[in-house]
Amino acid sequence: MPWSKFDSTYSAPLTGRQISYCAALREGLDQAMGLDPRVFAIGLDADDKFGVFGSMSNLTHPERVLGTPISENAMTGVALGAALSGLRPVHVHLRVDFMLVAMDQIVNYVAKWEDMFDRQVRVPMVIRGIVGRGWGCGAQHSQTLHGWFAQIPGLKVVTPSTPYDAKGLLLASIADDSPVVFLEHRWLYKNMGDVPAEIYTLPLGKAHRLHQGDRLTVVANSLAAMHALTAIEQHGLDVDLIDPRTIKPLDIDTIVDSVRHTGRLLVVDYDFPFGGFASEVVAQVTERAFTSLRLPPQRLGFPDRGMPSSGVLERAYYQTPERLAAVMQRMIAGESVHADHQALVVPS
Amino acid sequence: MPWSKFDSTYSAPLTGRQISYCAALREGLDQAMGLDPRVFAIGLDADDKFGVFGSMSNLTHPERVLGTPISENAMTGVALGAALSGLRPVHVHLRVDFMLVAMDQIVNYVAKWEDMFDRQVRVPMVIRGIVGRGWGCGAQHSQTLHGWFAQIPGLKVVTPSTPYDAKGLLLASIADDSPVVFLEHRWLYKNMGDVPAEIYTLPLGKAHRLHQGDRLTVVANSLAAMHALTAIEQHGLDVDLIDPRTIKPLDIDTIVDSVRHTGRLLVVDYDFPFGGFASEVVAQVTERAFTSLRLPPQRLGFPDRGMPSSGVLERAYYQTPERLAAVMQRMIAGESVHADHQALVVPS
Amino acid sequence: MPRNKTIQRDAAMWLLRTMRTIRQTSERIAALYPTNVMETPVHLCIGQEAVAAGVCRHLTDADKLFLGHRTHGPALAKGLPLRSLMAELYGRTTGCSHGYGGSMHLLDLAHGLPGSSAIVGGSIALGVGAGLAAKMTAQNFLGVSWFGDAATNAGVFYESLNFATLQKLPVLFVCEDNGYSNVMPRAAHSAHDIQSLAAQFMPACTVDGTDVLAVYAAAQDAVDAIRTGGGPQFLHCRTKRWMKHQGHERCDLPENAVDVARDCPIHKLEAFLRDSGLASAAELVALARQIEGSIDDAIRFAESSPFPSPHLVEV
Amino acid sequence: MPRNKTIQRDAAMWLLRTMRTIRQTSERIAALYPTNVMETPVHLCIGQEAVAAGVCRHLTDADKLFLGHRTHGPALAKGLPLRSLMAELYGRTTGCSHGYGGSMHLLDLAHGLPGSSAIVGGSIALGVGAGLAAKMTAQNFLGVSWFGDAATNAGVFYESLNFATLQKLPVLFVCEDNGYSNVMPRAAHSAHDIQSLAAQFMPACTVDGTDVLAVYAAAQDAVDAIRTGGGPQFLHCRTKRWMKHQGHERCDLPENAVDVARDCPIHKLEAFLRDSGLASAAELVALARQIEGSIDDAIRFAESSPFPSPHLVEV
Ligand SMILES: Cc1ncc(C[n+]2csc(CCOP(=O)(O)OP(=O)(O)O)c2C)c(N)n1
Ligand SMILES: Cc1ncc(C[n+]2csc(CCOP(=O)(O)OP(=O)(O)O)c2C)c(N)n1
Ligand SMILES: [Mg+2]
Ligand SMILES: [Mg+2]
Repeated sequence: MPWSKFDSTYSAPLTGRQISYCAALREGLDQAMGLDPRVFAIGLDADDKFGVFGSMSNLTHPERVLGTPISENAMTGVALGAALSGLRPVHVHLRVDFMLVAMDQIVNYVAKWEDMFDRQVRVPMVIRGIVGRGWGCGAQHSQTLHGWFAQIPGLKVVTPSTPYDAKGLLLASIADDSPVVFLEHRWLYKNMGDVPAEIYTLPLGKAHRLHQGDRLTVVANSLAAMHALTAIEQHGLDVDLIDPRTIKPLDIDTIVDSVRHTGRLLVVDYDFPFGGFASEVVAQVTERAFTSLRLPPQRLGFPDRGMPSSGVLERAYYQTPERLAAVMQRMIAGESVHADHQALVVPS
Repeated sequence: MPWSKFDSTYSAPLTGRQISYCAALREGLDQAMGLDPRVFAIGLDADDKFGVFGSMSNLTHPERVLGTPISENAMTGVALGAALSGLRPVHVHLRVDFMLVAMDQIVNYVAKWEDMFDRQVRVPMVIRGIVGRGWGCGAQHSQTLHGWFAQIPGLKVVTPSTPYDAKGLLLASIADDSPVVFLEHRWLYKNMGDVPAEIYTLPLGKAHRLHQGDRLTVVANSLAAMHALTAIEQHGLDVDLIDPRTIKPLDIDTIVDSVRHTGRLLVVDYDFPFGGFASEVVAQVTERAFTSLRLPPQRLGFPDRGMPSSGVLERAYYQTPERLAAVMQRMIAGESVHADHQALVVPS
Repeated sequence: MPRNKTIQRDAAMWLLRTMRTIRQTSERIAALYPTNVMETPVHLCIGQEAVAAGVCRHLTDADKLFLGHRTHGPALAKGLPLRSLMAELYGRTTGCSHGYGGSMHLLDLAHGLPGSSAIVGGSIALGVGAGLAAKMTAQNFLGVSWFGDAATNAGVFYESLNFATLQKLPVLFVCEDNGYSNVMPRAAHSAHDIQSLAAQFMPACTVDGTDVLAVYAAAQDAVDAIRTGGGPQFLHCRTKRWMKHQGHERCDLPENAVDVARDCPIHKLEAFLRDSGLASAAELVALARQIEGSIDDAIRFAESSPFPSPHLVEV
Repeated sequence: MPRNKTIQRDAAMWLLRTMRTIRQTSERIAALYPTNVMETPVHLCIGQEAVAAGVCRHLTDADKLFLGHRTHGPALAKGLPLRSLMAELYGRTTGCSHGYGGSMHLLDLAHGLPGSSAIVGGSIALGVGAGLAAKMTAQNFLGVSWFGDAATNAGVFYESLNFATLQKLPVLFVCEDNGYSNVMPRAAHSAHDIQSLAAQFMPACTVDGTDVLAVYAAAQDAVDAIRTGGGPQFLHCRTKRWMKHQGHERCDLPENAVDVARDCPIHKLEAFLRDSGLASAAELVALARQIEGSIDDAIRFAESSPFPSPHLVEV
């Protein structure tokens, strides 16, 4: 197997080579396809000149890139059938929202297949979905849903925040023998970062500390992680910022260790709030580190309604680094803020 | 509007009239159709001689009961289009799992429609789904998913546990002007209970205390509520048992008040554990009643994998009143049990 | 098309006014779009106006039209006021969706527009649901499902045709076939012939969607058949998209190049009106100018309208 | 059907043995089912054996067959050992899915059964995916999608046909049309004619699915055409379900009453074998008895196999 030589405990050394998150995704996919002839990409507009916002432009093996009709449900089944026949599909969706058309396949089929046959057969497939936000995208083109996918047993959920993670986690997801839902945020695509040219994989289920601090643990993934980092750096906050990188499996140990140290937890989760990823983190931390908690843990995310379209409404709907900083500061000051999701929609 | 005279704060007096959960559902639907000519029922096998396990047998208005092909996605859109054209559809699914075929409609359409148009238009529709369990139903015929649906803004989620609630909540759901996902557990269908013959509605978002106690708050819905009640009664446990009845809107105030009194919380949630309803309850309670908690709150539910088929595996997979009682007893004894979901699969 | 010749002047002028309104509004949007005053993705209908006008002429306010993402043309033809559209694109509270919808989510209950959707395919089923409501309540309105060629790839399309036929519902299916899904040509996305496939379920006809009189005539037949209880009908209109899939730029696919004499529905109708003596050249110029005035008015209205103030509706 | 007459004896005997195995196994399951030894819903294939046998005779172990909920017949015909099936129904660890699947979820990788699904329709796409894998890796196996008449109502059915044709994939679609979705007759669930609709996408033929030699011949043509690179083919087999949709009871729908001479594929093949002198009556009796022995053996095997011990696979 071509993948076994990539030890996920190995950290590829940083070389100062700066490329974008988008280029890192492209490079990861391209290298996976070069390494393993079983890897192919499929998806609506996957093969057109826009190359999925550039993340699939000019791949070395265009013969293994298939465009599809607007048939997301069947196409997911096609990918699954191909995975069960020896290939390793990467199915890409321009918007996470389009994956909803394919939920029968994703939840009833892809997620269940290994369990139903006691893992005699494996399902090595990756479902990429791109998260949209802003410019009036509206309620049907801006969903995140990482917590929602994670609720379904049988799906791993990966949400890279940096170019380095984007490449290493994409390669690891393709290398994985089980289904992975891989969610990329469109607003991260232009971000630059240090990305080794070589092939490397990052472990699925291992968090990454983006900032070290003592007074507050902040857990945040994807775009929220970058916003939290901006907030911390701009305001010089004494925060331990942990990016779980994979929502599932979740590296709860790293989070719990941090909370044991800081005594305070804030989860920033750019997703619908009810029973989401943030709720799970709070529940698990409370179960495991109850006596270490000095303040009630808090969650910040979207309001509990669909995304509005008008720019003024969007700007009220979404969190920003400034809003995150304000909540962090109050928590560090020991205030038992009740970070009411709803209240944040009315700008004060 | 025919519904306005049914005040949801009114409790229909109990008359000792015993009917089954299934008969209560049937009666509620039948009375709704009699009361309001806009109400109609639609669904695969809705009109056949089995009458959806009896819950739709011999309705007074068969001309408003439509069978459909295996086209759950379009049929949900048909129901939505009808709701937008002045009707009040009740769309029924023999298994919750079949609703997955319709997730594009349920999540992108039904749940979003009111929000996208700033509520200028309302979507009065009910989606009934029946939860299966046992007899080798397996991974594709046994899903619950109440926490999953509740994560989507725009959907109310209702899960009655008693015949009285089944009728009152179904009538309230049909009376509601917004979409309601109404989940019935097949194992409750035969349960008998006191159900008034008159029409009555119960408020959506109001919990019900099934047992009064001082040492532990247990939150449980649907079948789990009945199992918890059995556990409490059989073992004479000093437990405050709260059935939220509606997962969303969630009557968190009643739960928090109870926890303030008992200092201990167990959520029994017959659903996938990651980011589910139980996690949300734990997160909200921890945020609001942190200082009242004397033990870390705990969750009990399904293991994080698809349902197996063989009877011996099923019996290990699912919680039982006996297992619930054991955990309650330990929590009452002040033990900080870590109710590990996974561990429960291996019968001890 | 003998029926072309018999069209009444007021009907013909309605068609022209409607098409010109769509065209000129779209051109104005395209001109303004780069200035970022409209924070919303726009899918313009330039070139496709004949479908909207020719079909909607036969619809009443009671008929319920469900649209996808390419909304402006059919919405205007169905009666959506220009001011409501423009204010929605400007994200204002006076917009038809109060600024919550944007270009892809237009609502106008007074004119039989119960909403539109940005997820391709699904709204086809909603029109069927409207037809079901008409049948169940014995009312005389139609459900109308409006979609593009690529929406015929989505499973919900077939499910909808099947159910409409099984229940013999008063539903008009309108496929606005511009031959593309974004930059993907029809041959790459559809192995089937759209008309012939639809005909497996119901009467289906293909019409030149750049010829408004042809669309008008075919739609008349279809709508009449439905209103007289004949069950669903399918209208497949072959047309051309002059713009890129989204945004303000012209389409740059060489295979899709525009030949105005052949492709422009407005050019063709104006020629017919002049040639048949139904309208003078001066009249046509005046009409165009008048429409330009309404667009100016709509933009002023939008610009001077307040933005919505963020609030959360309690659930 | 002139080709019927030319069938080789060993092929004909294989067909008979396969059909008898399915029939006798199903009858045994029906007899045992009320004793609750099998805790799993069963969808029996009695009456439909000719489709399984006639098609699978032309498939190799490399061909990948994807099934829905009515699995036993085609799975046995494809090579699933009787012991593995029976042990799975008994929920034992020696079952083909180790007791995790039950009747609706059968797996046998060695014989080209990569799984089956209880959600109607979806598995049709999986067969297309197998065809795609064959094409992309230039291997010579087929993907086979196997489904009932009512699965043609699910959108995924059309999406799958469209994609298989667009990509010219080596896929055989087998519609086992027993005329019912549970108790709902075909006319109530399908406005379309299945064969004619499928023919919009690919060569499609309808065959008498109670005549195994007819199925055998038609499947031969279809499989040959696919193996020689002709792209997907559709086989529509009209057959009859003798049992209730689920469980051990006979179907009680009067419109679906069985006439053995007309409907029984085994009866008809045995008559042909005897009449044509390919097999003697005594031979046929011996075969039935031999199969009964294998079923006894499979049941003993299942009964004496251990139950799985509950454990959680770490994710
Ligand atoms: C389910 C789904 N998949 C993909 C998309 C992205 N998308 C938006 S419009 C479009 C093309 C639609 O083509 P067609 O239906 O022919 O309409 P046209 O744009 O040509 O009017 C696509 C692929 C979507 N909105 N929904
Ligand atoms: C998506 C979905 N909807 C409904 C069902 C329930 N169901 C199981 S089998 C069946 C009938 C299927 O009929 P057909 O496809 O003709 O196959 P047959 O049972 O006749 O072999 C139905 C409705 C299901 N399993 N999946
Ligand atoms: Mg198009
Ligand atoms: Mg059938």
